[in-house]
Amino acid sequence: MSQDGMADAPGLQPGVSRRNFIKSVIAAGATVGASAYLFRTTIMGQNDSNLPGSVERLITLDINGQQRRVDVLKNETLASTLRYKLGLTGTKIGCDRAECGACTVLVDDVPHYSCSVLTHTVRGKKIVSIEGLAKPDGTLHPVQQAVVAGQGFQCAFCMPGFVMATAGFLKTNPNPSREQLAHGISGNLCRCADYNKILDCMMHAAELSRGA
Amino acid sequence: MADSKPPYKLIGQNYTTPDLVAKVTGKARYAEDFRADGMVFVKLLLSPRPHARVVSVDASAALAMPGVHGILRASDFPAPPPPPGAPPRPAGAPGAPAPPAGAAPAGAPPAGGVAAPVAGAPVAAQSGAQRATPATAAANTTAAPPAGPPLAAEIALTDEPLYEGEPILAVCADSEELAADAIEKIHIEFEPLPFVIDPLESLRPGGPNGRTEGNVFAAPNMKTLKWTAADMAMIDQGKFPSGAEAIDNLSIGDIEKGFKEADLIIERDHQQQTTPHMPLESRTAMAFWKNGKLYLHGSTQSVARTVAALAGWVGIKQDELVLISEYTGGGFGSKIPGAQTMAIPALMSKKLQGRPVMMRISREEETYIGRTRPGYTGWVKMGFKKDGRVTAIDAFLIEQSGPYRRQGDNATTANLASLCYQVPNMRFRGISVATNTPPPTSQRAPGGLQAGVLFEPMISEAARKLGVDEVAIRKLNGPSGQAVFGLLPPLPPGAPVPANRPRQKVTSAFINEALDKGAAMFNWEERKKRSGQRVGSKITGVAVATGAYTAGSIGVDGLCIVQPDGKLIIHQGIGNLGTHSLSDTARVIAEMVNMPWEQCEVVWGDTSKGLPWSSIQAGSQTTYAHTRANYATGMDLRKKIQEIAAKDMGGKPEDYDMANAKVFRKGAPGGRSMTFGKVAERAIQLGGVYDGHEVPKELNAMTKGAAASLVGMGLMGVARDNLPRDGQTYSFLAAFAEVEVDVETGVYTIVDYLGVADVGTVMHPHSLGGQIHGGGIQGIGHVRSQKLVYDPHYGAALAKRLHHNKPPTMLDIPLKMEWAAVELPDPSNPIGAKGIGEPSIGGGGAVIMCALAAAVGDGVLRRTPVHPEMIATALANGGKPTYEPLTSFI
Amino acid sequence: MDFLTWARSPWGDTIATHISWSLFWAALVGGLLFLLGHGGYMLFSQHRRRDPAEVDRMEAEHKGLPAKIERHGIVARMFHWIMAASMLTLLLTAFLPIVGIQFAWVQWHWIAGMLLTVSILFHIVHATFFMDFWSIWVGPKDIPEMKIEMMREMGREDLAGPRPGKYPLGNRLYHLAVVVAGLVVIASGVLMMWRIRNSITVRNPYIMSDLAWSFTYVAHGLMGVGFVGLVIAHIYFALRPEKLWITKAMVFGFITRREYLEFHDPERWAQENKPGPKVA
Amino acid sequence: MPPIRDVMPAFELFQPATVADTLGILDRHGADAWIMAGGMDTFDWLKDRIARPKVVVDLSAVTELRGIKDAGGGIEIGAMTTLTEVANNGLVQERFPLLAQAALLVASPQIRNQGTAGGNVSQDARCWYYRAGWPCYRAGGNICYADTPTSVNREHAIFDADRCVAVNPSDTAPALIALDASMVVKTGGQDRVIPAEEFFVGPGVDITRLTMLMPGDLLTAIRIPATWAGKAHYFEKVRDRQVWDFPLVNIASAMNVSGSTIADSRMVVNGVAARPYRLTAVEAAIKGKARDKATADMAAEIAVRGAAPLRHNAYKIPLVKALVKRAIRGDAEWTS
Repeated sequence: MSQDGMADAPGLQPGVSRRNFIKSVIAAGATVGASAYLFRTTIMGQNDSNLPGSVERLITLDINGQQRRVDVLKNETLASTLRYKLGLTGTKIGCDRAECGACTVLVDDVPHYSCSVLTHTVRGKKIVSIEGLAKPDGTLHPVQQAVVAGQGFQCAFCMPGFVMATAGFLKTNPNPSREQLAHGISGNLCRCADYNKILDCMMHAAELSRGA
Repeated sequence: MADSKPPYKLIGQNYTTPDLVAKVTGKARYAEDFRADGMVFVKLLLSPRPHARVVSVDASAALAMPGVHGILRASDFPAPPPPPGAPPRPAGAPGAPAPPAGAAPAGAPPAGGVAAPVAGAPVAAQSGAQRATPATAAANTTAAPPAGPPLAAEIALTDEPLYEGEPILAVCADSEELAADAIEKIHIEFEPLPFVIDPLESLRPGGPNGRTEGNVFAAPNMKTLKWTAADMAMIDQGKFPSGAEAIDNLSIGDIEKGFKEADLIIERDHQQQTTPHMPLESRTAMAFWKNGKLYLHGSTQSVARTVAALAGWVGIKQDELVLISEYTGGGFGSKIPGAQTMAIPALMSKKLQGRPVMMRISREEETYIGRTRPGYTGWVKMGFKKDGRVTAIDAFLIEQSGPYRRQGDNATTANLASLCYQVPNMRFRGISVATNTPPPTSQRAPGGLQAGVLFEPMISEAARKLGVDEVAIRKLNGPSGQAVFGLLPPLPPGAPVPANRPRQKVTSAFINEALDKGAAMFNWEERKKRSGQRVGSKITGVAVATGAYTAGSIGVDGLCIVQPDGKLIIHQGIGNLGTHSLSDTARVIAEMVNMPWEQCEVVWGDTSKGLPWSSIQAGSQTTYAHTRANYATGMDLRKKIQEIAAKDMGGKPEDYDMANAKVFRKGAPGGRSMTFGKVAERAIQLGGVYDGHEVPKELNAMTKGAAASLVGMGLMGVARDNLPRDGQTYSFLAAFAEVEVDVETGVYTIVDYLGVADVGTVMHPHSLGGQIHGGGIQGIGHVRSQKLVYDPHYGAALAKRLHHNKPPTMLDIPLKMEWAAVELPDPSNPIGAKGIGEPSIGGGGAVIMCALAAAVGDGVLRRTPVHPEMIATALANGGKPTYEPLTSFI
Repeated sequence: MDFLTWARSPWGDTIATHISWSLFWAALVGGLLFLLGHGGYMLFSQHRRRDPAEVDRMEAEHKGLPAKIERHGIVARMFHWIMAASMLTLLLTAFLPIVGIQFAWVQWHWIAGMLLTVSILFHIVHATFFMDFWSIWVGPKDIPEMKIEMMREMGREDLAGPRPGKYPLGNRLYHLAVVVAGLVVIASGVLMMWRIRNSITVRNPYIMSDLAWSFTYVAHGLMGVGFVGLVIAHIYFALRPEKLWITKAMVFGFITRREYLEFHDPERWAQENKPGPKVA
Repeated sequence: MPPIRDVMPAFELFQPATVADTLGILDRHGADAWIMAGGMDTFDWLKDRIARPKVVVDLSAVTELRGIKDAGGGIEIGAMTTLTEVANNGLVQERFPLLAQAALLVASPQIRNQGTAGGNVSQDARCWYYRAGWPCYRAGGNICYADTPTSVNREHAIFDADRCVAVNPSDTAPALIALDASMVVKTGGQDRVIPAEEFFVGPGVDITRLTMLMPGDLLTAIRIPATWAGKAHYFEKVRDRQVWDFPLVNIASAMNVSGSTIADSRMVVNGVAARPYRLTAVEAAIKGKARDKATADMAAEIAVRGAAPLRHNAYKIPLVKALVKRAIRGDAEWTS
């Protein structure tokens, strides 16, 4: 990943042609006047940290209980940060379009598609990925235990997402019916279609969670 | 060979597969999870046109960007491999003897839906045309004489894109962002060429041809076939012209006689959609070169059987390749020997002096290049006696064959009908039309899923019309024992008709037992009474259906080592695509030497670790093939342990038994014994056959190489599957389902599903259940929602997103599904096991079609996917189908 | 600044979709500037007219002239006003949404366009067969007149030379511009009927290639914007005091004998000794 | 320019903490600014590289835009309130169950955990030609690729199409119109409260947007009056998959039933036109009528007057009819 895709071309980002750039400047000049035009040139650069809402690239993230300092691009998704900046490749990217659920992680205990979360929006929030589910001593989380016990999943590319979605759902409903659980984790696709066994495992996981 | 239920310790038990904890903790590394220092990225430039010639490429602006390292084009690939059609066909052609040892181990089963990579023809290996169905082979031998040069094989990049989204070039840069920006700076000029989306448009007089060489695949390449104006007039009225000209012709018996004997004839036009394989992990690959060797992290179904294909695509020798693929995120036929696109990072890395190159394939790219199951447009006529016996089938199936090769699913579909209904008189006619849509390849039960969806509703309809029970009619027609099946090519004109033209037979068929067991479990007699009953706005439909598919090949190798530390290391060339056959079949060796599973390790997924020659992980072959190979290997290991024990402790080898990693005199486990660790040490001292210095000549070269790399590590068990087999191995599934159809909206719910499998001995119940249900749900997905859609004017894909091509979700299937197995061993397998991956899918798709028909009426639903509006509008319209009956890709 | 808006066709080709709407502003501003410029010039420049004495003399000469001379027959006037109404509707429906007044304009636009098309077709037939077809056209023979008119505009009222026939040169040049723009705009507009749903065509945007459509839309846009200028100029001149007699003629159909003599060359538009009003 | 997707172009990011700061940023950047609420629509535009905003204004830190509060028997929903919160909120469930249900049927759990009330009503059309980045009317071009003799337009409009045949895909939008909600829109220092029905615009009026929101506008809240609280509510969504699918057609209806008579009603279907399609003729026709099968049958016929189906979507006509009947029927026994 380029660390400096933005810094290379302030204002003239890759893909923004010079023609369009000039056009936009003219349009801006025409609509908001010269002072705004001058203002604009500064905010399109990097030198804008004093404006309200502006974003620093170097941020600290709370991931799996650790504080991790990361240089994050403005357009970087949480899945990218986890996988490519922090080496947490357990989080899978199946579609990158918030459709398959393979990238599901917990943000403040709530399941999110990390492919469709800007990393900058989770500053100060507690992120848990599949790597952070087991206890430090290696004891598996009840959901993981249930998967192992029931030999859940086949190719397992969807598994980390399913496990995180279940872990998140069980926090809101620790004693679900099979139907409630199915609805709760329905935002994850399994192309091997091992849904029935996954549900068996996750019902068992609910039991284990309650027992634990 | 095997008794009805031998007392196995491991086989048939649930256990935790050795990869599971890594998967559930996120430690399992798939191709995209690898990173290397200095790694750069490629992005693909995809064709915006469905068919065109690249006239010029101006990449100067892109290449001038700092951080852009280069581009790769079709011309950078090694010389085109041998054309498809040329290489020898493996086993299964009518009358062909068993394949010669060592040549091309029966990789492709007769009606099997899989490519069989054959050394020497690596690229063609992925080709569906390679699939040697008897029908394919036969049809090709009788088609028009060769005309024109052979068709160029598909390679990963092209200068004549044949479908929208086909990769034209790859750009390598420091980051994907940069590569993407660079691609936008490339200027390409195209010369547009005619294209075909709907096959029928191509058969229209004056209609377009999908390729410059023709519009239909006819061995050995292509020809142009146009139907008559009268045929097209029928199509314009929504009726399939069943008398039109075909390319492929196969038959058995006399269909005219068969229809004359029939008391009931049912005739149906039919449309099935093309669907993408869509594994959740795309065909991402990462490559680098070190010390003259290519290291490739890829996503492949098979490992051992990917090496030759990949080496061929890259243009290197097999021993110059290290393939690492320990985890594969699904394939369903689309990654049998990996994917051709894996060569892109490999060749790009070579250009960059070995620098690691990562090629991530996006979901959209996967939708384009990730392969498809071909849809059909067709027509079927079936004749039945009063008692339900099928007297004749006449089927005409046009296959949406994509641009590169004859896929041949349609012939497999016909072949399976001849097996499942034991039809005395049958004719199949087919055309594989070149369409400028993503290329098909085998998709889980290629032709098998389509067969169930096509024929089974007609069987149910006949049962209803004849007043015969739907289970009974299937038992009446179904195969049993070593049932004979298969269609034959027409004889040359004037040739004498031989008395007994050879057909095929199965090694076992227990579908009737599966139907009985299922009927009892499902409470069929009671539940079928509910079928067709309406409560409120909902009608219930209850149905049964059967499915069948190939379930095993023969002739592969096994390899294992007992180490001095007492561990049994089982080497598997099998890919880990999630079916668990990787470890399920490894357990056979442990079972043979009575070794606790905890003391066994499985080595897989990295060709530098010494992997034996294996079957492809496709065609539901692996379980059957590798229980046999590992049985042979386990017997070899057992024999060697006994021999060493006899050498050290006296007596004859056969006096020795073994348990808990010890060998001892039979009946005296508490007496004098040797630990396996000790046996391993002795093996190393003894050398020769014991530690791998000498291995059987009949082994595949890959196994020999693996053995050589492991020489002296311990006691080696190694063997080739030379066990006999009489017939082809098929597994069967009886599926039962109940649906609830809301007649006002057409929305339907699948309330219940039961799959009962004839898969011989159960190896691993958890896994078997997963396969029965997983296949069933994929069949359900085919029937209820999955599709690919193209804009006919631009030939461009529309259904590019998952919410467009609609794989089933957790809420589109029954909340709780059931399964069972008849557990009658296959007599041709020493363990009695057969495959299950593919037999499970056809029944699943078929039973939903049958249940919907039971609810809403016969003949209403003649195309898939069955969207709610098809039901609602047909019902509102007095049961008449109102959709476009013959249009593809909508 | 781009004069056209560009897009990438489904096949990745660069195609033009419209003219840039900035051209509309340019036409509007240009039209208004011309108006200001011309108005200012007219304020400060000498009005060139025939000397009233000369007109008196001519009136005396041409005794045979009726008091009212028909300039535009009823049919021609109807055509003109229908065309004017449809043109104004077309311009308003086309450009009001661009200036930010949003409403469902398409139906009004195409109906007005169809009305315009029909009226123009009628006008072509009518002018060809029932009117003095060539009286409105401009040709090489008008060059002397043009020269002299220019000179007169510069204040050289003293110069002799041809006077206009029925239609003053400016009028005729304007007509020529309208003919070109009008034909292009209706031809492209009629094609565009296949791009929308209406009760006349069956929608099929694929009757032409993407590229051909590019030209069609650009041409329609350019001519449409051109009409903004043309219409501004037209209305302006129609309302100018020294031209009001023409405007009145377009309303009432006739001019007075004096106006006839004052503004025309009786040689080029003979009205004397005619049996009653000419068929318009 | 060759197509390339799934790599987001770079942009400047702002994460204001207050509405005032947000409006300042929007004012400063005008049409260059792209507002991101939950991002569930935004990411597609960015990842497809079709939208290339210079500035993305992420609202996730604007806490004042979150939450549901009582407002005199009605409620006010902050625009950044997630759909999960809307679906699970006690007040919503008690007073406006049809909205809770509509929110619950949106896409998937994770989408509802992140997607917002404001975003769901402001999302763009999902026409697959438009979303492919083709230069159609809605994209500022001059063609509708979805309405040609060969287009595949099963999911497109049957009502009020004007050149463009895309539909509004929202589930909550019809529910809000049925509940007579209004939208609070801020621009600069100015506040506007717009009836939900007027918030949405058709292609005739503005073919490039589905709502009246213009650059600089910020939807801050949705207000639902007490009028329809506790009345007879009905919501149903017909879709291909039971998760992550847009409606083929959905219906939202609120009826004030006294005895067996329909005193008053509001009924809206979506997925049939570019704006949620309010069935005002049906509302008028059933007013004062008995809530019975005859009324339902009559209403169904009235509902589809003026429908103009395309090649592949004629089924939406009987589907709208069926849903109108079901909305009137509610939980009653009789079937059509």
